[in-house]
Amino acid sequence: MTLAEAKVVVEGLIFASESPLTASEIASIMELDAALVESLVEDIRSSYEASALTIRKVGGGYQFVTKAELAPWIEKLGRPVISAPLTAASTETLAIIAYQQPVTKVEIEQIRGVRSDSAINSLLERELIKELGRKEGPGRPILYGVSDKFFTHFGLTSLEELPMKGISEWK
Amino acid sequence: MTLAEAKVVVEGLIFASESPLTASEIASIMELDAALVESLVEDIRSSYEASALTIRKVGGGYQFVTKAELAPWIEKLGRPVISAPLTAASTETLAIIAYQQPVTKVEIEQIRGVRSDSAINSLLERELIKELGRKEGPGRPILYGVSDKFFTHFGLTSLEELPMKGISEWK
Amino acid sequence: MGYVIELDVYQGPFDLLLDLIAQNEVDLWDIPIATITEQYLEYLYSLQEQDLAITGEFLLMAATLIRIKSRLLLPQDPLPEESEEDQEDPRTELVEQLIRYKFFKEVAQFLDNRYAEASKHFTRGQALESLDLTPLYTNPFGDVTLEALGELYCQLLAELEKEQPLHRITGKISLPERLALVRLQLVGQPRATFSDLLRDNSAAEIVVTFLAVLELVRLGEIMLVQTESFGQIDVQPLQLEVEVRP
Repeated sequence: MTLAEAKVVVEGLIFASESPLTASEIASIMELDAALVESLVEDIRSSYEASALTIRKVGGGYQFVTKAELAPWIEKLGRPVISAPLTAASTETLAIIAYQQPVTKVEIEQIRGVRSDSAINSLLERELIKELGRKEGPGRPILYGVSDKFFTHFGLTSLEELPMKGISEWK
Repeated sequence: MTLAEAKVVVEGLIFASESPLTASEIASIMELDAALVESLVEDIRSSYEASALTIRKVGGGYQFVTKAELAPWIEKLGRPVISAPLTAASTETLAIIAYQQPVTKVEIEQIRGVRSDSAINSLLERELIKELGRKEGPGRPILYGVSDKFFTHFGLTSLEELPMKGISEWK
Repeated sequence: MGYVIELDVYQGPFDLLLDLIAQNEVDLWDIPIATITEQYLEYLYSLQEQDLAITGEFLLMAATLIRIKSRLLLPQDPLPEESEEDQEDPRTELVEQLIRYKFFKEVAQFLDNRYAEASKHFTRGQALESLDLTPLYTNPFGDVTLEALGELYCQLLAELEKEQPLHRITGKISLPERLALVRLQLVGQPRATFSDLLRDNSAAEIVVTFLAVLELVRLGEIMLVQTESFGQIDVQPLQLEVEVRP
Protein backbone atom coordinates (compact mmCIF):
# COMPACT_ATOMS: atom_id res chain seq x y z
CA MET A 1 0.00 0.00 0.00
CA THR A 2 1.42 3.39 -0.97
CA LEU A 3 1.12 6.43 1.28
CA ALA A 4 -1.45 7.91 -1.09
CA GLU A 5 -3.54 4.76 -0.84
CA ALA A 6 -3.18 4.69 2.94
CA LYS A 7 -4.35 8.28 3.13
CA VAL A 8 -7.52 7.41 1.23
CA VAL A 9 -8.22 4.44 3.52
CA VAL A 10 -7.73 6.59 6.66
CA GLU A 11 -10.10 9.16 5.20
CA GLY A 12 -12.73 6.49 4.46
CA LEU A 13 -12.44 4.96 7.91
CA ILE A 14 -12.84 8.28 9.70
CA PHE A 15 -15.83 9.13 7.54
CA ALA A 16 -17.55 5.78 7.94
CA SER A 17 -17.06 5.30 11.67
CA GLU A 18 -20.10 5.93 13.83
CA SER A 19 -17.97 7.33 16.64
CA PRO A 20 -14.70 9.29 16.57
CA LEU A 21 -11.79 6.98 15.67
CA THR A 22 -8.47 7.32 17.45
CA ALA A 23 -5.15 7.13 15.61
CA SER A 24 -4.37 3.87 17.37
CA GLU A 25 -7.71 2.33 16.35
CA ILE A 26 -7.00 3.25 12.73
CA ALA A 27 -3.44 1.99 13.11
CA SER A 28 -4.61 -1.39 14.37
CA ILE A 29 -7.15 -1.81 11.57
CA MET A 30 -4.59 -0.89 8.93
CA GLU A 31 -1.59 -2.47 10.66
CA LEU A 32 0.29 0.79 10.49
CA ASP A 33 2.13 2.92 12.99
CA ALA A 34 -0.09 5.34 14.96
CA ALA A 35 2.34 8.22 14.36
CA LEU A 36 2.08 7.64 10.62
CA VAL A 37 -1.72 7.67 10.88
CA GLU A 38 -1.55 11.00 12.70
CA SER A 39 0.54 12.54 9.95
CA LEU A 40 -1.82 11.15 7.30
CA VAL A 41 -4.75 12.75 9.13
CA GLU A 42 -2.94 16.09 9.03
CA ASP A 43 -2.51 15.61 5.27
CA ILE A 44 -6.19 14.87 4.88
CA ARG A 45 -7.19 17.83 7.00
CA SER A 46 -5.17 20.20 4.84
CA SER A 47 -6.66 18.74 1.65
CA TYR A 48 -10.10 19.69 3.01
CA GLU A 49 -9.14 23.33 3.53
CA ALA A 50 -11.29 24.66 0.70
CA SER A 51 -14.23 22.37 1.42
CA ALA A 52 -17.23 22.43 3.73
CA LEU A 53 -15.80 19.70 5.90
CA THR A 54 -12.96 19.40 8.34
CA ILE A 55 -11.59 16.74 10.65
CA ARG A 56 -12.09 17.49 14.31
CA LYS A 57 -10.29 15.74 17.14
CA VAL A 58 -12.55 15.06 20.09
CA GLY A 59 -11.74 12.93 23.10
CA GLY A 60 -8.65 11.69 21.28
CA GLY A 61 -10.63 10.54 18.21
CA TYR A 62 -11.07 12.00 14.75
CA GLN A 63 -14.39 12.75 13.08
CA PHE A 64 -15.57 14.65 10.02
CA VAL A 65 -17.70 17.69 10.81
CA THR A 66 -18.92 20.70 8.88
CA LYS A 67 -17.03 23.93 9.38
CA ALA A 68 -18.41 26.35 11.96
CA GLU A 69 -19.18 29.10 9.42
CA LEU A 70 -21.73 26.85 7.75
CA ALA A 71 -23.81 26.52 10.92
CA PRO A 72 -26.46 29.06 9.87
CA TRP A 73 -27.12 27.08 6.67
CA ILE A 74 -27.14 23.68 8.28
CA GLU A 75 -29.54 24.85 10.94
CA LYS A 76 -32.01 25.39 8.10
CA LEU A 77 -32.06 21.64 7.55
CA GLY A 78 -34.02 21.41 10.76
CA ARG A 79 -31.73 18.85 12.34
CA PRO A 80 -32.92 18.33 15.90
CA VAL A 81 -30.61 19.90 18.42
CA ILE A 82 -28.78 16.98 19.96
CA SER A 83 -28.45 18.56 23.35
CA ALA A 84 -29.87 21.76 24.71
CA PRO A 85 -27.38 23.96 26.56
CA LEU A 86 -26.80 22.99 30.16
CA THR A 87 -28.12 24.96 33.12
CA ALA A 88 -25.62 27.06 35.05
CA ALA A 89 -25.88 24.61 37.95
CA SER A 90 -25.02 21.67 35.69
CA THR A 91 -22.09 23.40 34.01
CA GLU A 92 -20.63 24.40 37.39
CA THR A 93 -21.00 20.86 38.65
CA LEU A 94 -19.46 19.50 35.48
CA ALA A 95 -16.51 21.89 35.79
CA ILE A 96 -15.85 20.64 39.32
CA ILE A 97 -16.10 16.98 38.24
CA ALA A 98 -13.71 17.54 35.33
CA TYR A 99 -11.01 18.97 37.61
CA GLN A 100 -11.52 16.99 40.77
CA GLN A 101 -12.47 13.55 39.47
CA PRO A 102 -12.90 11.06 41.00
CA VAL A 103 -15.12 13.18 43.23
CA THR A 104 -18.13 12.56 45.50
CA LYS A 105 -21.39 14.47 45.71
CA VAL A 106 -20.48 15.87 49.13
CA GLU A 107 -17.17 17.20 47.82
CA ILE A 108 -18.97 18.90 44.93
CA GLU A 109 -21.51 20.43 47.30
CA GLN A 110 -18.73 21.77 49.53
CA ILE A 111 -17.29 23.68 46.60
CA ARG A 112 -20.60 24.92 45.20
CA GLY A 113 -22.12 25.68 48.58
CA VAL A 114 -25.46 24.21 47.52
CA ARG A 115 -27.08 20.80 47.11
CA SER A 116 -26.24 19.32 43.76
CA ASP A 117 -28.38 16.18 43.43
CA SER A 118 -30.44 17.42 40.54
CA ALA A 119 -27.42 18.78 38.66
CA ILE A 120 -25.65 15.43 39.06
CA ASN A 121 -28.73 13.50 37.95
CA SER A 122 -29.16 15.69 34.91
CA LEU A 123 -25.49 15.20 33.95
CA LEU A 124 -25.86 11.43 34.39
CA GLU A 125 -28.97 11.45 32.23
CA ARG A 126 -27.13 13.30 29.49
CA GLU A 127 -24.25 10.84 29.89
CA LEU A 128 -21.76 13.66 30.35
CA ILE A 129 -20.55 12.09 33.59
CA LYS A 130 -20.39 8.52 34.83
CA GLU A 131 -19.93 6.68 38.07
CA LEU A 132 -16.36 5.59 38.61
CA GLY A 133 -16.97 3.31 41.57
CA ARG A 134 -17.20 4.00 45.27
CA LYS A 135 -14.91 5.76 47.68
CA GLU A 136 -13.44 3.75 50.53
CA GLY A 137 -14.64 4.87 53.92
CA PRO A 138 -17.89 5.61 55.72
CA GLY A 139 -20.98 5.36 53.56
CA ARG A 140 -18.87 4.34 50.56
CA PRO A 141 -20.12 7.34 48.50
CA ILE A 142 -20.26 7.14 44.68
CA LEU A 143 -17.34 8.70 42.81
CA TYR A 144 -18.05 10.64 39.63
CA GLY A 145 -15.93 11.40 36.56
CA VAL A 146 -16.52 12.78 33.08
CA SER A 147 -17.52 10.46 30.21
CA ASP A 148 -16.32 10.23 26.61
CA LYS A 149 -19.38 12.21 25.60
CA PHE A 150 -18.14 15.13 27.70
CA PHE A 151 -15.31 15.62 25.19
CA THR A 152 -17.57 15.48 22.13
CA HIS A 153 -20.11 17.79 23.69
CA PHE A 154 -17.53 20.52 24.34
CA GLY A 155 -15.24 19.72 21.41
CA LEU A 156 -12.35 18.97 23.74
CA THR A 157 -9.49 16.59 23.04
CA SER A 158 -8.30 16.11 26.59
CA LEU A 159 -8.75 17.56 30.06
CA GLU A 160 -5.47 19.39 29.59
CA GLU A 161 -7.27 21.86 27.36
CA LEU A 162 -9.22 23.16 30.35
CA PRO A 163 -8.02 26.49 31.77
CA MET A 164 -5.44 26.12 34.53
CA LYS A 165 -5.09 29.75 35.55
CA GLY A 166 -5.99 30.32 39.16
CA ILE A 167 -5.80 26.72 40.26
CA SER A 168 -2.57 27.27 42.17
CA GLU A 169 -4.33 29.77 44.44
CA TRP A 170 -6.39 27.10 46.12
CA LYS A 171 -4.88 23.74 45.23
CA MET B 1 -22.73 34.59 -2.42
CA THR B 2 -20.16 33.56 -5.00
CA LEU B 3 -20.38 30.26 -6.85
CA ALA B 4 -17.43 28.96 -4.83
CA GLU B 5 -19.23 29.83 -1.58
CA ALA B 6 -22.44 28.24 -2.82
CA LYS B 7 -20.56 25.06 -3.64
CA VAL B 8 -19.26 24.83 -0.08
CA VAL B 9 -22.74 25.33 1.37
CA VAL B 10 -24.21 22.60 -0.90
CA GLU B 11 -21.44 20.27 0.22
CA GLY B 12 -22.10 20.96 3.92
CA LEU B 13 -25.85 20.50 3.51
CA ILE B 14 -25.47 17.14 1.78
CA PHE B 15 -23.04 15.95 4.44
CA ALA B 16 -25.12 17.05 7.42
CA SER B 17 -28.57 16.08 6.18
CA GLU B 18 -30.16 13.12 7.91
CA SER B 19 -31.69 11.85 4.68
CA PRO B 20 -30.51 12.18 1.08
CA LEU B 21 -31.20 15.76 -0.10
CA THR B 22 -32.67 16.43 -3.53
CA ALA B 23 -31.49 19.26 -5.76
CA SER B 24 -34.78 21.06 -5.27
CA GLU B 25 -34.60 20.79 -1.47
CA ILE B 26 -31.12 22.32 -1.56
CA ALA B 27 -32.35 24.94 -4.02
CA SER B 28 -35.18 25.98 -1.73
CA ILE B 29 -32.93 26.25 1.35
CA MET B 30 -30.38 28.32 -0.56
CA GLU B 31 -32.86 30.21 -2.74
CA LEU B 32 -31.09 29.11 -5.88
CA ASP B 33 -32.13 27.46 -9.09
CA ALA B 34 -32.29 23.62 -8.94
CA ALA B 35 -30.36 23.29 -12.21
CA LEU B 36 -27.56 25.38 -10.73
CA VAL B 37 -27.53 23.13 -7.64
CA GLU B 38 -27.18 20.10 -9.89
CA SER B 39 -24.21 21.58 -11.64
CA LEU B 40 -22.64 22.53 -8.29
CA VAL B 41 -23.07 18.94 -7.11
CA GLU B 42 -21.25 17.76 -10.25
CA ASP B 43 -18.43 20.17 -9.40
CA ILE B 44 -18.24 18.83 -5.83
CA ARG B 45 -18.26 15.24 -7.05
CA SER B 46 -15.30 15.90 -9.34
CA SER B 47 -13.37 17.63 -6.57
CA TYR B 48 -13.70 14.42 -4.53
CA GLU B 49 -12.22 12.27 -7.29
CA ALA B 50 -8.94 11.57 -5.50
CA SER B 51 -10.56 11.12 -2.09
CA ALA B 52 -12.23 8.30 -0.22
CA LEU B 53 -15.66 9.87 -0.58
CA THR B 54 -18.05 10.48 -3.38
CA ILE B 55 -21.57 11.81 -3.75
CA ARG B 56 -24.16 9.21 -4.67
CA LYS B 57 -27.65 9.89 -5.95
CA VAL B 58 -30.26 7.69 -4.29
CA GLY B 59 -34.00 8.04 -4.74
CA GLY B 60 -33.48 11.44 -6.33
CA GLY B 61 -31.38 12.69 -3.37
CA TYR B 62 -27.67 13.19 -2.90
CA GLN B 63 -25.62 11.63 -0.14
CA PHE B 64 -21.95 11.23 0.71
CA VAL B 65 -20.72 7.63 0.71
CA THR B 66 -17.32 5.99 0.81
CA LYS B 67 -16.08 4.65 -2.51
CA ALA B 68 -16.83 1.01 -3.27
CA GLU B 69 -13.18 -0.05 -3.36
CA LEU B 70 -12.80 0.87 0.31
CA ALA B 71 -15.48 -1.61 1.39
CA PRO B 72 -13.00 -4.26 2.64
CA TRP B 73 -11.49 -1.66 4.98
CA ILE B 74 -14.74 -0.15 6.11
CA GLU B 75 -16.06 -3.59 6.98
CA LYS B 76 -13.36 -3.85 9.62
CA LEU B 77 -14.81 -0.93 11.53
CA GLY B 78 -16.73 -1.69 14.66
CA ARG B 79 -15.54 -5.27 14.75
CA PRO B 80 -14.17 -6.32 18.10
CA VAL B 81 -10.42 -6.86 17.87
CA ILE B 82 -9.18 -10.05 19.48
CA SER B 83 -5.53 -10.88 19.96
CA ALA B 84 -5.91 -13.98 22.13
CA PRO B 85 -3.76 -16.98 21.16
CA LEU B 86 -5.36 -20.19 19.92
CA THR B 87 -6.60 -22.53 22.64
CA ALA B 88 -5.16 -26.01 22.93
CA ALA B 89 -8.50 -27.42 21.72
CA SER B 90 -8.44 -25.23 18.61
CA THR B 91 -4.84 -26.08 17.84
CA GLU B 92 -5.54 -29.82 18.06
CA THR B 93 -8.58 -29.43 15.86
CA LEU B 94 -6.58 -27.41 13.35
CA ALA B 95 -3.91 -30.13 13.24
CA ILE B 96 -6.52 -32.79 12.50
CA ILE B 97 -8.18 -30.70 9.81
CA ALA B 98 -4.84 -29.90 8.16
CA TYR B 99 -3.82 -33.56 7.96
CA GLN B 100 -7.15 -35.23 7.35
CA GLN B 101 -9.05 -32.76 5.22
CA PRO B 102 -11.74 -32.94 3.97
CA VAL B 103 -12.99 -34.00 7.37
CA THR B 104 -16.30 -33.85 9.23
CA LYS B 105 -16.94 -32.73 12.79
CA VAL B 106 -17.77 -36.30 13.85
CA GLU B 107 -14.45 -37.54 12.47
CA ILE B 108 -12.58 -34.82 14.33
CA GLU B 109 -14.41 -35.69 17.53
CA GLN B 110 -13.55 -39.38 17.14
CA ILE B 111 -9.87 -38.52 17.08
CA ARG B 112 -9.95 -35.96 19.87
CA GLY B 113 -12.40 -37.91 22.02
CA VAL B 114 -14.29 -34.73 22.95
CA ARG B 115 -16.88 -32.46 21.40
CA SER B 116 -15.30 -29.94 19.09
CA ASP B 117 -18.06 -27.51 18.09
CA SER B 118 -16.59 -24.49 19.78
CA ALA B 119 -13.08 -25.26 18.53
CA ILE B 120 -14.39 -25.50 14.96
CA ASN B 121 -16.39 -22.29 15.33
CA SER B 122 -13.41 -20.45 16.68
CA LEU B 123 -11.25 -21.65 13.75
CA LEU B 124 -13.96 -20.59 11.31
CA GLU B 125 -14.13 -17.13 12.93
CA ARG B 126 -10.39 -16.81 12.71
CA GLU B 127 -10.68 -17.84 9.07
CA LEU B 128 -8.10 -20.56 9.57
CA ILE B 129 -10.45 -23.22 8.19
CA LYS B 130 -13.35 -23.17 5.77
CA GLU B 131 -16.23 -25.35 4.72
CA LEU B 132 -15.39 -27.47 1.68
CA GLY B 133 -18.90 -28.70 0.98
CA ARG B 134 -20.87 -31.63 2.31
CA LYS B 135 -20.11 -35.31 2.59
CA GLU B 136 -22.34 -37.74 0.72
CA GLY B 137 -24.31 -39.98 3.03
CA PRO B 138 -26.62 -39.76 6.02
CA GLY B 139 -27.00 -36.27 7.43
CA ARG B 140 -24.73 -34.86 4.69
CA PRO B 141 -22.29 -33.44 7.28
CA ILE B 142 -20.17 -30.41 6.50
CA LEU B 143 -16.60 -31.09 5.37
CA TYR B 144 -13.85 -28.82 6.70
CA GLY B 145 -10.45 -27.94 5.29
CA VAL B 146 -7.81 -25.32 5.92
CA SER B 147 -8.22 -21.84 4.43
CA ASP B 148 -6.10 -19.92 1.98
CA LYS B 149 -5.01 -17.87 4.97
CA PHE B 150 -3.53 -21.06 6.43
CA PHE B 151 -1.48 -21.65 3.29
CA THR B 152 -0.29 -18.07 3.12
CA HIS B 153 0.58 -17.91 6.79
CA PHE B 154 2.73 -21.05 6.69
CA GLY B 155 4.02 -20.36 3.21
CA LEU B 156 2.62 -23.61 1.85
CA THR B 157 1.63 -24.25 -1.72
CA SER B 158 0.05 -27.66 -1.09
CA LEU B 159 -0.88 -29.91 1.81
CA GLU B 160 1.89 -32.28 0.77
CA GLU B 161 4.34 -29.82 2.24
CA LEU B 162 3.04 -30.47 5.76
CA PRO B 163 5.71 -32.07 7.98
CA MET B 164 5.43 -35.85 7.80
CA LYS B 165 7.98 -36.85 10.42
CA GLY B 166 6.51 -39.60 12.54
CA ILE B 167 3.20 -39.55 10.83
CA SER B 168 3.91 -42.32 8.34
CA GLU B 169 4.18 -44.69 11.29
CA TRP B 170 0.50 -44.27 11.94
CA LYS B 171 -0.95 -43.85 8.53
CA MET C 1 -40.44 23.68 55.53
CA GLY C 2 -40.51 26.47 53.02
CA TYR C 3 -36.86 26.28 51.97
CA VAL C 4 -37.69 24.77 48.62
CA ILE C 5 -36.90 26.80 45.57
CA GLU C 6 -33.38 27.63 44.60
CA LEU C 7 -32.95 31.28 43.75
CA ASP C 8 -33.16 31.85 40.04
CA VAL C 9 -30.57 34.55 39.80
CA TYR C 10 -27.86 33.07 41.98
CA GLN C 11 -26.54 29.54 42.02
CA GLY C 12 -26.05 29.71 45.75
CA PRO C 13 -24.76 31.87 48.59
CA PHE C 14 -21.20 31.92 47.15
CA ASP C 15 -22.54 33.22 43.88
CA LEU C 16 -24.53 35.95 45.61
CA LEU C 17 -21.54 36.94 47.77
CA LEU C 18 -19.22 37.13 44.76
CA ASP C 19 -21.70 39.37 43.03
CA LEU C 20 -21.99 41.69 46.05
CA ILE C 21 -18.20 41.84 46.32
CA ALA C 22 -17.94 42.69 42.62
CA GLN C 23 -20.63 45.37 42.92
CA ASN C 24 -18.81 46.98 45.84
CA GLU C 25 -15.54 46.81 43.91
CA VAL C 26 -13.66 45.56 46.93
CA ASP C 27 -10.74 43.20 47.25
CA LEU C 28 -11.66 39.60 47.81
CA TRP C 29 -8.89 39.30 50.41
CA ASP C 30 -10.16 42.29 52.38
CA ILE C 31 -13.92 42.03 52.39
CA PRO C 32 -15.71 44.78 54.36
CA ILE C 33 -17.69 42.15 56.17
CA ALA C 34 -20.14 44.52 57.86
CA THR C 35 -21.20 46.12 54.58
CA ILE C 36 -21.41 42.85 52.71
CA THR C 37 -23.36 41.16 55.50
CA GLU C 38 -25.82 44.02 55.55
CA GLN C 39 -26.34 43.86 51.79
CA TYR C 40 -26.59 40.08 51.86
CA LEU C 41 -29.34 40.21 54.48
CA GLU C 42 -31.11 43.01 52.62
CA TYR C 43 -31.22 40.83 49.55
CA LEU C 44 -32.73 37.97 51.53
CA TYR C 45 -35.37 40.28 53.03
CA SER C 46 -36.30 41.57 49.59
CA LEU C 47 -36.80 38.01 48.44
CA GLN C 48 -39.05 37.34 51.41
CA GLU C 49 -41.12 40.37 50.56
CA GLN C 50 -41.64 38.92 47.10
CA ASP C 51 -42.81 35.70 48.78
CA LEU C 52 -39.88 33.79 47.38
CA ALA C 53 -38.70 30.86 49.42
CA ILE C 54 -35.10 30.94 50.52
CA THR C 55 -33.06 27.77 50.63
CA GLY C 56 -31.31 26.66 53.79
CA GLU C 57 -27.87 27.27 52.33
CA PHE C 58 -28.57 31.01 52.03
CA LEU C 59 -29.64 31.18 55.64
CA LEU C 60 -26.62 29.20 56.75
CA MET C 61 -24.37 31.67 54.97
CA ALA C 62 -26.19 34.56 56.67
CA ALA C 63 -25.38 32.96 60.01
CA THR C 64 -21.74 32.48 58.97
CA LEU C 65 -21.44 36.13 57.93
CA ILE C 66 -22.94 37.36 61.19
CA ARG C 67 -20.57 35.14 63.16
CA ILE C 68 -17.54 36.44 61.26
CA LYS C 69 -18.72 40.00 61.72
CA SER C 70 -19.13 39.60 65.47
CA ARG C 71 -15.71 37.96 65.80
CA LEU C 72 -14.12 40.87 63.98
CA LEU C 73 -15.88 43.26 66.35
CA LEU C 74 -14.63 41.49 69.46
CA PRO C 75 -11.78 43.32 71.17
CA GLN C 76 -8.44 41.56 70.77
CA ASP C 77 -7.94 40.14 74.22
CA PRO C 78 -7.15 36.51 73.54
CA LEU C 79 -7.57 34.08 76.36
CA PRO C 80 -4.29 32.55 77.45
CA GLU C 81 -5.05 29.09 76.08
CA GLU C 82 -6.01 30.35 72.65
CA SER C 83 -3.59 29.11 70.05
CA GLU C 84 -2.32 31.17 67.14
CA GLU C 85 -4.70 29.42 64.79
CA ASP C 86 -7.65 30.95 66.56
CA GLN C 87 -6.30 34.41 66.05
CA GLU C 88 -6.35 33.98 62.31
CA ASP C 89 -8.52 36.35 60.28
CA PRO C 90 -12.02 34.84 60.62
CA ARG C 91 -12.64 35.71 56.97
CA THR C 92 -9.89 33.46 55.61
CA GLU C 93 -11.84 30.23 55.28
CA LEU C 94 -14.74 31.96 53.55
CA VAL C 95 -12.41 33.77 51.16
CA GLU C 96 -10.71 30.53 50.21
CA GLN C 97 -14.07 28.94 49.51
CA LEU C 98 -15.10 31.94 47.43
CA ILE C 99 -11.89 31.86 45.37
CA ARG C 100 -12.29 28.17 44.69
CA TYR C 101 -15.92 28.60 43.71
CA LYS C 102 -15.04 31.59 41.53
CA PHE C 103 -12.52 29.48 39.63
CA PHE C 104 -15.08 26.80 38.82
CA LYS C 105 -17.61 29.42 37.83
CA GLU C 106 -15.07 30.70 35.30
CA VAL C 107 -14.46 27.18 34.03
CA ALA C 108 -18.21 26.78 33.63
CA GLN C 109 -18.15 29.91 31.49
CA PHE C 110 -15.27 28.46 29.48
CA LEU C 111 -17.26 25.25 28.94
CA ASP C 112 -20.31 27.25 27.82
CA ASN C 113 -18.17 29.00 25.23
CA ARG C 114 -16.68 25.70 24.06
CA TYR C 115 -20.17 24.26 23.72
CA ALA C 116 -21.32 27.22 21.65
CA GLU C 117 -18.32 26.67 19.38
CA ALA C 118 -18.63 22.86 19.22
CA SER C 119 -22.34 23.01 18.45
CA LYS C 120 -21.59 24.85 15.22
CA HIS C 121 -19.92 21.75 13.81
CA PHE C 122 -22.28 19.17 12.47
CA THR C 123 -21.45 15.51 12.16
CA ARG C 124 -22.44 13.30 9.26
CA GLY C 125 -26.21 13.21 9.11
CA GLN C 126 -26.77 9.70 7.83
CA ALA C 127 -25.70 6.42 9.31
CA LEU C 128 -23.86 4.14 6.94
CA GLU C 129 -25.27 0.67 6.34
CA SER C 130 -24.90 -1.58 9.34
CA LEU C 131 -21.44 -2.93 9.79
CA ASP C 132 -20.18 -6.44 10.29
CA LEU C 133 -19.60 -7.18 13.96
CA THR C 134 -17.77 -10.50 13.84
CA PRO C 135 -14.49 -10.29 15.69
CA LEU C 136 -11.28 -9.33 14.01
CA TYR C 137 -8.32 -11.47 15.03
CA THR C 138 -5.08 -9.55 14.98
CA ASN C 139 -3.01 -12.70 15.44
CA PRO C 140 -5.23 -15.59 14.41
CA PHE C 141 -2.48 -18.22 14.40
CA GLY C 142 -1.06 -17.25 17.76
CA ASP C 143 2.41 -18.74 17.95
CA VAL C 144 1.46 -22.11 16.48
CA THR C 145 4.10 -23.54 14.14
CA LEU C 146 3.64 -26.07 11.40
CA GLU C 147 5.96 -28.45 13.27
CA ALA C 148 3.82 -28.15 16.41
CA LEU C 149 0.74 -29.03 14.36
CA GLY C 150 2.50 -32.10 12.97
CA GLU C 151 3.61 -33.25 16.41
CA LEU C 152 0.18 -32.67 17.86
CA TYR C 153 -1.36 -34.74 15.11
CA CYS C 154 1.14 -37.56 15.80
CA GLN C 155 0.28 -37.51 19.50
CA LEU C 156 -3.44 -37.66 18.77
CA LEU C 157 -2.93 -40.62 16.47
CA ALA C 158 -0.75 -42.31 19.09
CA GLU C 159 -3.54 -41.91 21.65
CA LEU C 160 -5.96 -43.46 19.20
CA GLU C 161 -3.64 -46.37 18.54
CA LYS C 162 -3.58 -47.33 22.20
CA GLU C 163 -5.56 -50.47 22.55
CA GLN C 164 -9.08 -49.74 23.58
CA PRO C 165 -9.97 -51.80 26.63
CA LEU C 166 -12.72 -54.38 26.29
CA HIS C 167 -14.13 -53.74 29.70
CA ARG C 168 -13.73 -50.79 31.88
CA ILE C 169 -14.16 -51.12 35.59
CA THR C 170 -14.45 -47.83 37.32
CA GLY C 171 -14.09 -47.48 41.01
CA LYS C 172 -15.19 -44.43 42.84
CA ILE C 173 -12.18 -42.35 43.73
CA SER C 174 -12.61 -40.29 46.87
CA LEU C 175 -10.86 -36.97 47.35
CA PRO C 176 -9.41 -37.76 50.83
CA GLU C 177 -7.98 -41.02 49.49
CA ARG C 178 -6.39 -39.30 46.53
CA LEU C 179 -5.08 -36.53 48.77
CA ALA C 180 -3.35 -39.11 50.93
CA LEU C 181 -2.00 -40.90 47.88
CA VAL C 182 -0.57 -37.73 46.34
CA ARG C 183 1.15 -36.92 49.65
CA LEU C 184 2.68 -40.38 49.66
CA GLN C 185 3.82 -40.07 46.06
CA LEU C 186 5.58 -36.84 46.85
CA VAL C 187 7.49 -38.06 49.91
CA GLY C 188 11.18 -37.48 49.35
CA GLN C 189 10.63 -36.14 45.85
CA PRO C 190 11.97 -32.68 44.99
CA ARG C 191 9.35 -32.44 42.26
CA ALA C 192 6.99 -34.48 40.12
CA THR C 193 4.91 -33.75 37.07
CA PHE C 194 1.17 -33.79 37.30
CA SER C 195 0.98 -36.78 34.97
CA ASP C 196 3.35 -38.71 37.26
CA LEU C 197 0.58 -38.63 39.82
CA LEU C 198 -1.89 -40.34 37.52
CA ARG C 199 -2.21 -44.05 37.09
CA ASP C 200 -4.96 -44.89 34.62
CA ASN C 201 -5.57 -41.46 33.06
CA SER C 202 -9.33 -41.76 33.37
CA ALA C 203 -11.25 -38.50 33.35
CA ALA C 204 -12.44 -39.14 36.90
CA GLU C 205 -8.94 -39.78 38.12
CA ILE C 206 -7.61 -36.62 36.44
CA VAL C 207 -10.34 -34.52 38.00
CA VAL C 208 -9.96 -35.92 41.52
CA THR C 209 -6.16 -35.73 41.35
CA PHE C 210 -6.36 -32.15 40.17
CA LEU C 211 -8.70 -31.29 43.05
CA ALA C 212 -6.31 -33.01 45.45
CA VAL C 213 -3.40 -31.00 44.07
CA LEU C 214 -5.35 -27.76 44.40
CA GLU C 215 -6.20 -28.65 47.99
CA LEU C 216 -2.51 -29.24 48.73
CA VAL C 217 -1.70 -25.85 47.23
CA ARG C 218 -4.31 -24.32 49.47
CA LEU C 219 -2.82 -26.06 52.48
CA GLY C 220 0.57 -24.67 51.50
CA GLU C 221 2.15 -28.11 51.15
CA ILE C 222 3.08 -27.83 47.48
CA MET C 223 3.43 -25.27 44.71
CA LEU C 224 2.61 -25.64 41.02
CA VAL C 225 4.82 -24.46 38.19
CA GLN C 226 3.77 -24.25 34.57
CA THR C 227 6.24 -22.59 32.23
CA GLU C 228 4.05 -22.42 29.11
CA SER C 229 0.33 -22.55 28.30
CA PHE C 230 -0.91 -26.14 28.16
CA GLY C 231 2.56 -27.28 29.12
CA GLN C 232 3.53 -29.78 31.76
CA ILE C 233 2.47 -28.87 35.31
CA ASP C 234 5.26 -29.41 37.83
CA VAL C 235 4.29 -30.23 41.39
CA GLN C 236 6.87 -29.18 43.94
CA PRO C 237 6.56 -30.04 47.62
CA LEU C 238 7.32 -27.08 49.84
CA GLN C 239 9.71 -27.35 52.75
CA LEU C 240 7.52 -27.69 55.79
CA GLU C 241 8.67 -25.57 58.62
CA VAL C 242 8.69 -27.81 61.62
CA GLU C 243 8.73 -26.15 64.91
CA VAL C 244 10.83 -28.08 67.34
CA ARG C 245 10.22 -27.57 70.97
CA PRO C 246 12.35 -28.97 73.68
